[in-house]
Amino acid sequence: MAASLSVEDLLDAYRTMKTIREFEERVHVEFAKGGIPGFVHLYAGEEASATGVCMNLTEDDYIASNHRGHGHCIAKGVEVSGMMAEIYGKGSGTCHGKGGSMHIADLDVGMMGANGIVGGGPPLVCGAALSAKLQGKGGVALAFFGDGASNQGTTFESMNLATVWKLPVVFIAENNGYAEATASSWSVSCKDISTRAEGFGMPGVTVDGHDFFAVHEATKTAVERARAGEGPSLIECKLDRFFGHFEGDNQKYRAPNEVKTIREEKDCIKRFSATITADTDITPDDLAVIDGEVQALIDSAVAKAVADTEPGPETLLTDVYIKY
Amino acid sequence: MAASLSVEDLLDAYRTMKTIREFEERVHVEFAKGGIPGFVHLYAGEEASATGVCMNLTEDDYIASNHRGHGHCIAKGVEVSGMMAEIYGKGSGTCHGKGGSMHIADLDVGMMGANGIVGGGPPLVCGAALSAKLQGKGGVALAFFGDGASNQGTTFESMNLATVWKLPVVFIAENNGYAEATASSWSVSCKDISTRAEGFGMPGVTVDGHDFFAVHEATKTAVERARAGEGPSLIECKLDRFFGHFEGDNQKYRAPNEVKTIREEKDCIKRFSATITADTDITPDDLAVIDGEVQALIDSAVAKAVADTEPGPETLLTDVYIKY
Amino acid sequence: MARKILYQDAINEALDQEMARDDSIIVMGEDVVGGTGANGEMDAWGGVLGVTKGLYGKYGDRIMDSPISESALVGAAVGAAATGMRPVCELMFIDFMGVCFDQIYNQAAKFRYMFGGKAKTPVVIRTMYGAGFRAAAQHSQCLYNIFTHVPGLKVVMPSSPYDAKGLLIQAIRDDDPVIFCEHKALYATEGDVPEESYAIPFGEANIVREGDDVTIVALGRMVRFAAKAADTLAADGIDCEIIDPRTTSPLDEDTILESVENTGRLVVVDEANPRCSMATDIASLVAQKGFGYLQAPIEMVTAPHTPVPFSGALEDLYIPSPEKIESAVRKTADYGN
Amino acid sequence: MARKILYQDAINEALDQEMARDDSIIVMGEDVVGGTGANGEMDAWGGVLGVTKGLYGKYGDRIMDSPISESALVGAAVGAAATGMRPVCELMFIDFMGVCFDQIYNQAAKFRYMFGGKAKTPVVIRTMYGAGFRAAAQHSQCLYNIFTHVPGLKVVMPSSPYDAKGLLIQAIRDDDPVIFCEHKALYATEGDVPEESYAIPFGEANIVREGDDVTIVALGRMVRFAAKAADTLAADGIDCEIIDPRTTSPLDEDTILESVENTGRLVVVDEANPRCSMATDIASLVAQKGFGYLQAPIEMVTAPHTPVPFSGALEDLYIPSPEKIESAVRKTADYGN
Ligand SMILES: Cc1ncc(C[n+]2csc(CCOP(=O)(O)OP(=O)(O)O)c2C)c(N)n1
Ligand SMILES: Cc1ncc(C[n+]2csc(CCOP(=O)(O)OP(=O)(O)O)c2C)c(N)n1
Ligand SMILES: [Mg+2]
Ligand SMILES: [Mg+2]
Repeated sequence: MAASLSVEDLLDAYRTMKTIREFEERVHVEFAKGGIPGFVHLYAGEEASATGVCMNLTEDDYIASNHRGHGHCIAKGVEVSGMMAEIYGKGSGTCHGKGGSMHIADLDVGMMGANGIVGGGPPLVCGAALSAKLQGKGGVALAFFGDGASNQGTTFESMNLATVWKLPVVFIAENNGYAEATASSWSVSCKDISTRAEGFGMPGVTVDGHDFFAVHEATKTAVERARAGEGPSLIECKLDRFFGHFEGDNQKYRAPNEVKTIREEKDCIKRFSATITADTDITPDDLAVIDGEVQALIDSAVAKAVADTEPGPETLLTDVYIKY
Repeated sequence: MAASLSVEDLLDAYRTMKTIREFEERVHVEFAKGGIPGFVHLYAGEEASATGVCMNLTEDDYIASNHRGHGHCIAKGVEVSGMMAEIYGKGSGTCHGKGGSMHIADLDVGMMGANGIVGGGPPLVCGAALSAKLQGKGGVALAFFGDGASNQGTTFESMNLATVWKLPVVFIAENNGYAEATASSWSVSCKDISTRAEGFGMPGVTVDGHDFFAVHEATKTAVERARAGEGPSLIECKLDRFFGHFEGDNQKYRAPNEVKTIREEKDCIKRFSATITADTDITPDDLAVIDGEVQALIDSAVAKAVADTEPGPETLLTDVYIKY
Repeated sequence: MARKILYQDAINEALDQEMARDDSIIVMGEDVVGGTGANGEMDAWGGVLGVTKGLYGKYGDRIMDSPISESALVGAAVGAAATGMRPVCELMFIDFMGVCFDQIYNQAAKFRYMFGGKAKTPVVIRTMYGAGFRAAAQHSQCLYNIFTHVPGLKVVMPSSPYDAKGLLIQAIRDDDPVIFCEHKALYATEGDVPEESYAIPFGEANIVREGDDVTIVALGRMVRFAAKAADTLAADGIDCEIIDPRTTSPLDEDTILESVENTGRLVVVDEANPRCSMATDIASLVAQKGFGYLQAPIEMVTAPHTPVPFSGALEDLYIPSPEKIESAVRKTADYGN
Repeated sequence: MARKILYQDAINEALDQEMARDDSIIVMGEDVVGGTGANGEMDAWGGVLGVTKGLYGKYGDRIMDSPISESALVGAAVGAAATGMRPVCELMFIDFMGVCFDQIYNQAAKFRYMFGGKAKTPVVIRTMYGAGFRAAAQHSQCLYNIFTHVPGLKVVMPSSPYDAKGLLIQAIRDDDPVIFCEHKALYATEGDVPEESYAIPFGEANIVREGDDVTIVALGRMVRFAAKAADTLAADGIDCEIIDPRTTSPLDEDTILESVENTGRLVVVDEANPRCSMATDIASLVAQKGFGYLQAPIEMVTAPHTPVPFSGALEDLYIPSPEKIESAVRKTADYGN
């Protein structure tokens, strides 16, 4: 598995996953201290998905994300200090403090936005894919959405439209077992979300979302298909979140030791580290170096975000329109 | 086939189909003369579907219909003169002239309304089915919708919800090959709409919608399943419409002889008549008697509708609220 | 009226008392129970902010979680209402109306009229609105003005725990579709609420404070802000009359007009965006039917014509404040003097 | 300006000229071509009322039919706009906004603000509105007031073929999301339209008729009705000034206020339902900023607070008529005399 990727790629993937993990663990701590406002949904535990998917993309490809967007942003190349400052609502944030955790976007790196509306993203990537198709440069567009969002009408419509218009789209259903406090085994009316692909005329596959390589491989196939003009695909990643739905969630809907077991047995980073240190020349020390760099990056991002000032009052009224 | 139904049932079915046909053919003529206002969508050609489905229902069961609703109304027992007067916008209409062709409803006979919004009905029948389930009397609720509506997000959501809540619903997709001027072979991203059932955890079947017996049989199975508390089903009826999308449609998107061939080769009433006169003691004369009665009924409905007056001006402001 | 409880508990109590009274009342929404199908506890959430907590234990299957499919959910509530039940459906945030609006304004609101008086659709849609939670542009909107625009809907905006209970009981008993708008920043506010059941009729404004100098019409959370402003102004000898319409549809026009007849001056406070809003609605009502009473321009205090910003500093500027209300009142009070 | 063409042909011409000019402009909607996948002709419809007819022949795959999936369709237009194209998306009837509103007000309208100025979303949503076709409650609504309420959207309402062409060209060139509202009862009206391309700036009202006695602000089809009323009134010596704002968002406040400064009397005519509407919006604007000019109560002529009835007799009563405008003008003109 690891063999199909270069050492450099593998270290990149490790760095990305680790950056997401540290980012989220740190936001969790800072939120508990009271420094971070608003609703925050953490992606920790799901890193293999964003990372395995986005490693198949270039800056010219687009993704649309959801409320649990930090991991997607980092994997797609959004700058980390800007993200942290945004989550703190500060002026140097990616969106100058006007968007916050649920609305981080950076179109310059192909990130069309986290989204506060469940199912908001799939229609948008159809548009990005249409642009790509008409511009003829082989670009693709991907939507990340949850098991909950897989029941939203907008998602179904987008799958149909993508096939009918033969768009270079990949639909990534991240099934982490819950939509808020509701189990996906109950709310999704079929066993695997990927079962739905057939009804929309596209290939569908379910992969273990804790397994970077499985995600990467499935996405590679789907992205190649899309770039070749053969239309959309659906990939379901089954995975788990380490934290609650949002910060502050009591998680009583989970079994008592559920999270503990997941952290111990299904940590995608542990698993990835074990594989690459076993199968390649990469050593634990190589990873420790990266760990240190990631730690420093996050420390500095938090320090900057905390020290930064809130956006100036004049910005309340700007950027509603380009011209009005 | 014919054997499983009594002669009385078969004659009833014939009368219903014939009533729908005559109703629609007559509305077509009267519309062309200029007597009928608004948008009118005719159901002629699809009679076996509404009839074969609704013969499995009682007055306590509900159906929701769509813009092409006359056939569903008649099959569910809405009174024909009232319907005709409604289409003319007259005071004695089913809805006192305030609804028109696209909004004929009669909750007393379980008809929840034609609907001007494509995909408007499926959510509503989930509600009617929920009422039935909670009231525990074995009632069921059915949604009729077209191939076009089968791509609407509301329809997909309803299929998921019906399974998740285990509701006594039957989804009837009437695939007449077109949504307006667009072919369903293009707009529906899978071969048969019934393919989609699996993704929503329910049985799905495609039947020849010109064949009353096939429709009746499939619905019987689905309704029994629903009444037994086993959840929803999806039935796709493949059929054809004799007229344009709405009255006034030039139908240039159809092949030159398409309608002619359909009328000659796929007329569900001709086919039904042939079967029952061959397989049972019913004679062409029996049917001719019914034909005469139907003709008289429609004549009188049109005469009454034409002679009736428009609703009084005071009704403009009534029935917005029960109390305001 | 000695007992004080929270706004959110008043809502819970209204649901509880009504469900106990009438079996046809059912409650449905996303995580209104919480935990369905999962390995932990049921009623784990009782709504995203805990408003429906405890009802599952009492009413079991009469309170139902839903997949994230608002069109089907709201449509099912509407369909159930049209066929004999009295559903109270939660649309978690009013901001999500965009994925299910059709079932509200084209279906529920129009059935009775389109069907010539033959339908009865007693559905209540409970929904959370308003800014102040640093929840950004898609979780902080007001949008009640959009529902108010739609004939066939009633729109209710309780500003206190007392009103929340009495208006929700009325909403549930009402035979027309009702949009029941709960301000998220009011959930934790406390007030006197009788234990027994009571219904507050729609279309009857509450005169929250009497005064002869300036009429303030304020909605929802803005009623409290107006009261703060009025306290400050009273110290300077400006007596405000504060009117809380309680329902925007129907609207108690008479109470507003009578007040302006007495004061001659009007300030309207609406947390929503300004265009085509309740601020303009009430201002225009008075400019048409109470023109002769007016001694000064009508002032409107609203959010600006912008989405809701995330940053706390900006959001605080966005929301109409007691200070802005105060200065609008001073402006109209000073006019002509 | 000798050439006369229909309102619907003016729209077609604007699309045609702009598509010829700029390859990034694409057109999408249900049956905007008509015939896709079928056995007969392509371009069989060119839109449900033929407005886009002929574009397919010229621009091929740059005009695309869509399945009936408005959320995906509109969302795709929004997404394409955010990634470099300039889509003109047809929402067949404005009444269908309820199945796709989220993509308009939570996505397109808010991107630029939420993203701190980083997005540009030049999408145009063309949509048909208005009563008069006996099309009943779900195919006859106005609803432009709802879009006007939303910050981040621009809302355009051409009342003549000339404006239809010039405003649509501006809408397409505009870098913000635009809701372009076409009145179905205006499609077959004729007027002078230059053949060359021209853009009418947003936020600049058109003074359709000058007069010193009463200001009438009218929107869309109501501009013609106001003109009829003004003709009748002129015979009785009442000179109306008719202002057509052309865009409700942005709104040209100055032109309205200047006119009322001169006339002292205002009638607002809005075909929509009355609550939280442009009628109330403009009335309140003047009650706030033009109070000193007013010599009479502001009159509003609107549809009643009811759905649109089917029957022709009722629908004719429903729609604001020239006669109702006339009597509102007389009422305000008589006030104080
Ligand atoms: C249209 C809409 N409905 C409901 C919500 C509230 N909400 C936010 S996240 C969420 C659960 C989403 O679950 P899923 O798609 O599985 O994503 P996850 O949180 O598990 O990553 C819900 C119901 C929303 N934001 N938008
Ligand atoms: C939400 C919505 N979108 C579009 C329309 C316009 N429209 C009315 S009927 C129709 C085609 C429906 O096709 P189908 O569901 O196949 O039904 P059929 O007319 O073939 O019976 C369309 C697009 C509508 N009424 N509602
Ligand atoms: Mg999930
Ligand atoms: Mg069809």
